[in-house]
Amino acid sequence: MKMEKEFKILAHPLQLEEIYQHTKSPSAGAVDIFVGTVRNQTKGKTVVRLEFESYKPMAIKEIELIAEEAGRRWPIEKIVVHHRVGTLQIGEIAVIIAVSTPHRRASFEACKYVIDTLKETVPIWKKEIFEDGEVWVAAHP
Amino acid sequence: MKMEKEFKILAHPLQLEEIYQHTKSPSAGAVDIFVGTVRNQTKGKTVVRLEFESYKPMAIKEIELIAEEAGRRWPIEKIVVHHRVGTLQIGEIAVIIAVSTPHRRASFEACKYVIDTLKETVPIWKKEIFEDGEVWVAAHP
Amino acid sequence: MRIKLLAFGIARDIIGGTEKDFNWTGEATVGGLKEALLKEFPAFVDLASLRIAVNEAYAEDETPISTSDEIVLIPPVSGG
Amino acid sequence: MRIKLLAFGIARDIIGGTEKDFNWTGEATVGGLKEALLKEFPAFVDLASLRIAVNEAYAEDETPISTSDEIVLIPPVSGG
Repeated sequence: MKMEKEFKILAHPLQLEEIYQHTKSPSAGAVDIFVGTVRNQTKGKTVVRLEFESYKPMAIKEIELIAEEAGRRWPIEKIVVHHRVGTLQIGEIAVIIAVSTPHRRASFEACKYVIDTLKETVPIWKKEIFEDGEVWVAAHP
Repeated sequence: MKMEKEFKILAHPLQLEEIYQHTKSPSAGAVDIFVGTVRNQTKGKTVVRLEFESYKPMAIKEIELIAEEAGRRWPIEKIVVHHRVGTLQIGEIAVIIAVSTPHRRASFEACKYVIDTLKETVPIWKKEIFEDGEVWVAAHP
Repeated sequence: MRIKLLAFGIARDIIGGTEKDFNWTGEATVGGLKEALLKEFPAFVDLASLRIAVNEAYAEDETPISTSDEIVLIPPVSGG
Repeated sequence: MRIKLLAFGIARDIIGGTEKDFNWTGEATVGGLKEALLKEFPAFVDLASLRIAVNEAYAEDETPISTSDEIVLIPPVSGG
């Protein structure tokens, strides 16, 4: 059975319900959805907003590689990854990862694998804007 | 900080977007949402529909106990559990569990703990209707 | 002892209704009730488990039962 | 060798723009380019990592570079 996939980098707000509709499947009993949002603080410092940018064609390819590996490890029916770019306010959604599988355990494991690996390999960058400055997240050790 | 909670047993379709809105939090960077749906087959046999029933007051209390234990184990900001009862067609949503936490790992672990434990302790019963009969799931060893 | 039982799922099918008056002569505890139920309805023996809830909480075999308690038969649950 | 670089995130800030023509005299490989970049822009040394993408994929130090390749500087990523 072929895994169905949908990967997008978008400059407008992500749509949870639409993503769920694209992920559910009559042969899947489980959908796990991870939603990453903009926190109002980081290490105790107040965040004003975030700015995301991506090297879009490669970002899509790297997400594709992650999904293919996930598809080898777990029996994924459908997988959808949408990532936002541009300026995000506190509470807005930066990323949604949704995975459907026949049973629940695989949905959790696959979803966690995808977000963990996305944060390591996908060329997307996040700048945190504070009241008194800004910083590219993870740039320095 | 007090964990915010919302638990419902409902006879109408569950609303993903509403549940997300009740779970997100400006101080949480992660929301994990588990959606359990009605599969079109079980052990290779075609399922026509499911019928769920609950001992509602105790079901709510048992979900409350699970959430409290989860709140002791993980730094949960908000937790929402909605479970459907009545007749469900293939593809419909039986349960949604949503958990927000500051960071992602806890959201996955807490969400998985809640669905795993719900399936063991919460007084809700599911009957699978096949073309040629029906069975109370898990009733017999 | 005589009480009103509530039953769900396959337990309802076994005792033949959601509510049923039930008498037994053994101990007035959850354990005593279970023993009497298994004798009266042998189909319970075939279940993966049978738990008793007293006033909306799972009860141990030692838990005493009085006529004002809400007693519910809980066959294996299968939510989610 | 002379190529056009693309840069994102903090790498863009360091080289002073999204696109930049860059010359170096060392090896025409990803490793040779990196060495030349670290010499020209010492701020790269302070980063947690600096990877080079060639034609939309991560490349090893041994990967050869030609003028028609799309070369992109990838500082530590932080999506999600």
